[in-house]
Amino acid sequence: EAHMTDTSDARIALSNNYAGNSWRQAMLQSWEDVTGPAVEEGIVAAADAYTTSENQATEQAAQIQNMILQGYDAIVVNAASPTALNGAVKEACDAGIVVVSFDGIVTEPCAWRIAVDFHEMGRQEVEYLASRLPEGGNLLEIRGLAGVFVDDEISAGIHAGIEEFPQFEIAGSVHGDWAQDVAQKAVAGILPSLPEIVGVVTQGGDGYGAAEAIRAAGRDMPIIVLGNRQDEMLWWQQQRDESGYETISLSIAPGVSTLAFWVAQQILAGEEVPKDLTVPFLTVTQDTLDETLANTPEGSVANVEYSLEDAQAVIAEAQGEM
Amino acid sequence: MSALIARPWIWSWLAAALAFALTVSLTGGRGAGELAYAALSFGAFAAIVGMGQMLVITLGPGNVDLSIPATMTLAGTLALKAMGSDPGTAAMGLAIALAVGLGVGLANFALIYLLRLPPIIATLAASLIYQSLAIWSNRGLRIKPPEGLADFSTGRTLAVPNVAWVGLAIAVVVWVVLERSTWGRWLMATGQNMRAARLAGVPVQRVRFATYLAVAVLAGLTGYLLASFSGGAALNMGQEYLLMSIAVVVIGGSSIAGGYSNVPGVWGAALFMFLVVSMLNSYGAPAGLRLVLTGTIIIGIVIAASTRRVRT
Amino acid sequence: MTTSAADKAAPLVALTDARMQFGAVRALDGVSLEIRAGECLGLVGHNGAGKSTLVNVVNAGLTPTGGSVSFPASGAPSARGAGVRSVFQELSLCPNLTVAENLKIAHEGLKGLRWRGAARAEIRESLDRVFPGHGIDADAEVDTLSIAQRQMVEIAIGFAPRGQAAQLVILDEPTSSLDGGIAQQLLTHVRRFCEAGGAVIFISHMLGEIFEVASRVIVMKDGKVVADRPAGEFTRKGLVDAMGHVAPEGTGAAAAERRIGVEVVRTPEGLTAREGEIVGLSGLAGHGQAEALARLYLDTASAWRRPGAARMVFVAGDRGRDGVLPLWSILRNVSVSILPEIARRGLLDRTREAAVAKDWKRRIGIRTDDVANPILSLSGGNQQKVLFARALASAAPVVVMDDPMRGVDVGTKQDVYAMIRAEAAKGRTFLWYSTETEEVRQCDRVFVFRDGAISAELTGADITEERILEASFEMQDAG
Amino acid sequence: MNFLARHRIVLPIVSLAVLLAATFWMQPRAMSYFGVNLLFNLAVPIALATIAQMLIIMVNDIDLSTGAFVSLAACVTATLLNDAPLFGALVLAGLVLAYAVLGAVIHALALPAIVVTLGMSFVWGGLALVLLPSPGGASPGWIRTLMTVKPPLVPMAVVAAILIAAVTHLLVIRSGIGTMLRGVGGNARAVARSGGSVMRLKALAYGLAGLFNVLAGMALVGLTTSADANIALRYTLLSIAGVILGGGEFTGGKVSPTGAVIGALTLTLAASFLSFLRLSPDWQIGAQGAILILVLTARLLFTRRSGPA
Ligand SMILES: Nc1ncnc2c1ncn2[C@@H]1O[C@H](COP(=O)(O)OP(=O)(O)OP(=O)(O)O)[C@@H](O)[C@H]1O
Ligand SMILES: Nc1ncnc2c1ncn2[C@@H]1O[C@H](COP(=O)(O)OP(=O)(O)OP(=O)(O)O)[C@@H](O)[C@H]1O
Ligand SMILES: [Mg+2]
Ligand SMILES: [Mg+2]
Repeated sequence: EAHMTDTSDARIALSNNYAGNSWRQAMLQSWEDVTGPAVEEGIVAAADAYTTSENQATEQAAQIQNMILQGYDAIVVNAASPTALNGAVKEACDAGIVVVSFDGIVTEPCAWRIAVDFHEMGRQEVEYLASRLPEGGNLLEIRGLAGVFVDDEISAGIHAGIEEFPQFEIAGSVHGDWAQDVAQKAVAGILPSLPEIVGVVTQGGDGYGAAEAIRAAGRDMPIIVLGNRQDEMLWWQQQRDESGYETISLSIAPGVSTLAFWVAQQILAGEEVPKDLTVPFLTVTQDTLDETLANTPEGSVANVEYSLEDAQAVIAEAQGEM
Repeated sequence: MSALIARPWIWSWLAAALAFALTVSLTGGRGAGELAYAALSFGAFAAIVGMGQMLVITLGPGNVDLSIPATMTLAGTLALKAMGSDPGTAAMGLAIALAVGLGVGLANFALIYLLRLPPIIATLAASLIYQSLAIWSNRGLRIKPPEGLADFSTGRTLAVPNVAWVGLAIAVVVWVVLERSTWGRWLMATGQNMRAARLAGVPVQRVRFATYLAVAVLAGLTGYLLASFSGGAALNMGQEYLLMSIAVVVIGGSSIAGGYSNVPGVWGAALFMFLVVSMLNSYGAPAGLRLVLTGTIIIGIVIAASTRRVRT
Repeated sequence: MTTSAADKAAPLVALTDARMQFGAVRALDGVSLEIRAGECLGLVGHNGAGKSTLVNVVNAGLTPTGGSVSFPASGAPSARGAGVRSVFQELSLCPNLTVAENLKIAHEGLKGLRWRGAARAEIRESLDRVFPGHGIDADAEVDTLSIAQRQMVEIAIGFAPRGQAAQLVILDEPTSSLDGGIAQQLLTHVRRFCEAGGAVIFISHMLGEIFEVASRVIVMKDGKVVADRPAGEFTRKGLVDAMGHVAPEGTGAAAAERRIGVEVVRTPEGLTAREGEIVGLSGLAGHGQAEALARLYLDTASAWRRPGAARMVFVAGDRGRDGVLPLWSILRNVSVSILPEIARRGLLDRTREAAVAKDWKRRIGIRTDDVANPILSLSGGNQQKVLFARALASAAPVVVMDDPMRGVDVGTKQDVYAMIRAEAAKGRTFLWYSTETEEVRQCDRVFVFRDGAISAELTGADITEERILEASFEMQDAG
Repeated sequence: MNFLARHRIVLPIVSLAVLLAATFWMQPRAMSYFGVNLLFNLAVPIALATIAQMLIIMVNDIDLSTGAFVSLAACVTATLLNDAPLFGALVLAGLVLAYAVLGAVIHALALPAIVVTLGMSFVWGGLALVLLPSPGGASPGWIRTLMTVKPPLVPMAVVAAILIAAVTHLLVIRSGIGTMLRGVGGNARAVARSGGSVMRLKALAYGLAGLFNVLAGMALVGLTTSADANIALRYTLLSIAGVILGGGEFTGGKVSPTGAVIGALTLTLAASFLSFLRLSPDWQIGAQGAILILVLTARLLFTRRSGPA
């Protein structure tokens, strides 16, 4: 590693557009847990997190422009929009700043992207249901926030899954805005007009709300694909213990922010990093439920934090593919 | 009948009934009970915060509370954190939620009265601080409500959801206060012309103070109930009640210019706001179309209600 | 109708059998009327007689429900085209604009880049002509002006050329907020204007003014014209009789002997009042009388404390700004100050409330068929009576009145004077700001204000127009 | 009348200057052509939207659909205007017209503007979603060029702000028609009585507001290079806050275009100032509220002392 540049003077900023749910809080927590020691050990000089007050691309663009002025060497960004920050990101690149986007990635070519295959995530939900319910049936789809990239991607994946497994049909679709109470309300509203539902495909953060609504309506509990929230998994565990309920839970781990941190550090250190990296999403199965639940703080989200070595492994793998 | 049509609140109820009928007709009548039950449950939350917002809007132009969502979140978060799912702590949680409401109301009014900030800006700015407080206090962790409380908030009595009973009781109280009490008259007088009201002997600042306290306490209560109802507080749980609380007031037929409010209309509008989304979801309308139709229907109701009022 | 041989020219405005119906109320009940160049028509009648409605029908603010309005002299289809101008009973200026900008609102012809200068010059000239020495800045925003100054601006805009000289100017109670001197300037101007061939409709409850300017007088009663004769043929008494004032019941035996008790009011500026006393505040308009009263009232009645039994009540003169609660019925407007008194444990006794309102409707003669009607359906003077009723209905020992007789008709005024005397005899104290000498004469003691301070205190026989004027102007003489 | 009451614009200017000085002190790098542009370029669309809001507040109404409408305008700009300029321009013109019609309808039927615009915010938002279900589109080249142009000496953001303030000042304060419009806010009845058509004036005010909102959407796309249906939702509250910060009042037609532009700049700068403070993430959101309160308090303390005459 002789060619590596010293990054102990480098300052890295996290640009975050939203802090209003448990996933984002876990993400910020992971960032603090991982970057704190890194700064103490002198690996980097600073790793500051910034959150905008409203979940809006324009505000985040301004935030990134401020980071340029503050003279950060790298900006790690979870973007409100894949395209609307491109102007600001380009300005950062032009100022010689390394920009690494993750989770909510940006399309500006000068930035790095740590992407989750949301499309595949949606498809796998249907695939799992097909394995459980070969004869198929009616599904209820709970979408996220309309007009947001991730919502569109997962939904597209789910619909691709339905094409692959035509025994399923989407009987109803509601927007739950990735919030339990909104999802609960939307599901409660559409349920009365729906035929029997065998499965619920979700985007994470809304499974528990769906379960509550279905329970309140006195219907049989379908297979609800969950999204790694602790309360969902706890509910799953209880259901399993009571009636042998089986399902699957998948979502992106909030700790991916720490991966992005290390990637940014590696780029600053002079490592050749491909522009596109992929992280797997985190899947919890019947077998891993108890273990995952035990490791997840009450009210939080199942998480994985990345170390420098993990990051190097991810980079190496991507380099291999080049 | 014509006297009934002249009442501005009738339109929100008619619209709600129509949305209900259209949804149920999709399944040939099956699920009507379920839908009504759901509408009452979810309508209750909108109705309770809506009634608070109505009181504030009645205070006259420029009066509105934009901190309702943040207050709900803060009250829900702190109450559930304090209860920590322990049985027998429901009353303490309620007390905490109400205390949060009181504190928020005090703070809001202090900004409005002492610093002379326009309420719209004062409550908006303060709500950001409340949100920070909620984040800081438990970082958005979802803690389950105690079992008894969860059962109460999701349960029913005489086939009507318990939260709807709470909402109805509050509606009755608010109606009596507005229509039959000195305090209600004072509120409406203040809303029409604060200066004239003051000169007529109305203690206008006391009225304004009490109103801003009332809206915050109702928001706190709603936060507590909603968090218990949906299995825990979330940082974004109040978000949709910002526009919702204003929408139910104006669809319900209260005068947005102040001085005239309408309690039954708030409930009608709360039911309508739930049912219209359910209806459009049931018909499979995509998000864009759903929004366009919701907006069009809202404007339609307002036009219907106001042209009738002009004619009579 | 009354076409004397002198009227050769075609009338500027001709009303034939004009009718205006508001629900059950016939505000105009078949009015026919012509007015010619050079005439100054005095229009009188009790509150709610239909005077303002007549004005609004002439200037097309209201479309009559029957009959017609035409402008034969000019042949124009509309009042605007015929050069008809109106100065309304309620102020109609935009308070956020400057004086000159308000002229622009009324004068479409002001266009181009230099309109501002032209507007300034035109309004200045008009103000100078009507109110010499007015001291109003054409660039002042209207809401920084006193109510009298606003009224002056509005009148000046009415007489301004605005591209086409005014033919007929309708003045609806123009002097109600002006003090004597300024009102005199207006009367002088009106006479000059008519001599120069203009026409004026002059509405006032001040009969003296009517006799001073009018060449012809029309008396209205309940929507009808009951008399229409040259001014010279009327005597003051004849005019009052023609208006046919019916005294409300139960105010006759008011001339009781009064006893003045202990001092109950004392303010930092030296204003004092004793129990059972009627204290007047006088002087030129806008010299701090209204402010002194407002301060006194606002300091006594807290915006925070629950008023158990109010110590003081306020009768507003500027109805729109300080008095009327516009969304409410007459009933609720009357009862708003006595709510704590008619409530039990915070809940209102609505039977009692209705009884109080009905009683006061009768006692003060509010012209309406039902106290549940909206307050805005009342004529200006009747709205003012509601404000009186609001104050007198309460048991407060001190009544503060800020020029409360604006727009109240002659007959009612006499009744209210009697009522005030009767209440004072029961031990109530009145503080009464007025711009009318006649009203000031009703007082036991008068404080004359000048530049925000008391310049004289007059009692009994000293309360005369001369003494008041003397005290009002001392400063100017010295300076 | 004292100085501050007469010159309401002084306080907004002073608060902006103080905030700017503090920002430069914290972050000297910002004190450059490049820095000032970065600080203020995103304020340009906000300033345009604030002017639009001010035009509505000027006629005693309030517009709760600003954010949704600017988002829609941005979506149209990034899609239709980019792909088929003529058609796109027609659609944008149609949106302006729709605003004018809205103003006329609100007046003719005596509807509360706050409700109608609340309803319209759903409609605009829905249309934006139909147009762009997922973020995307691209800025027409000329808009991008315009928004990133580098004039000599003074950065684009400052030039644009001065231009917007100057044009709207002439339009609203100096011109005859602007006076009529403010008159509608001050006393619509007086305007109607002197023969003005309040309906036409309201339609004009709304139409102009629509125009400025469309300009805001276009400017925004020029800066961000693409659009989404939620891109400008926060503009509703920002624009209201901007008008008030700039010395405008909710009723009575008392507004100041220069103040509104300064208000928009102040709000943008306040957020940057907080970034530079590097607060703990928990408190970053709350601090934005605190600074809003602070800036307004300064203003109101002064006006209170000077008070109305
Ligand atoms: N001089 C006045 N004349 C008439 N009305 C007034 C006057 N001053 C205030 N008011 C009206 O009464 C309302 C309340 O006035 P008040 O002075 O009690 O308010 P405040 O100053 O906030 O109260 P406090 O005296 O407790 O500080 C004002 O908002 C205004 O509409
Ligand atoms: N908009 C309205 N709706 C209902 N009734 C009205 C309306 N305007 C006027 N009236 C009624 O018409 C009648 C005449 O009113 P008008 O204002 O013409 O009286 P006025 O002679 O000007 O009285 P004042 O001397 O008090 O100003 C009154 O009985 C009044 O109550
Ligand atoms: Mg009149
Ligand atoms: Mg007078």
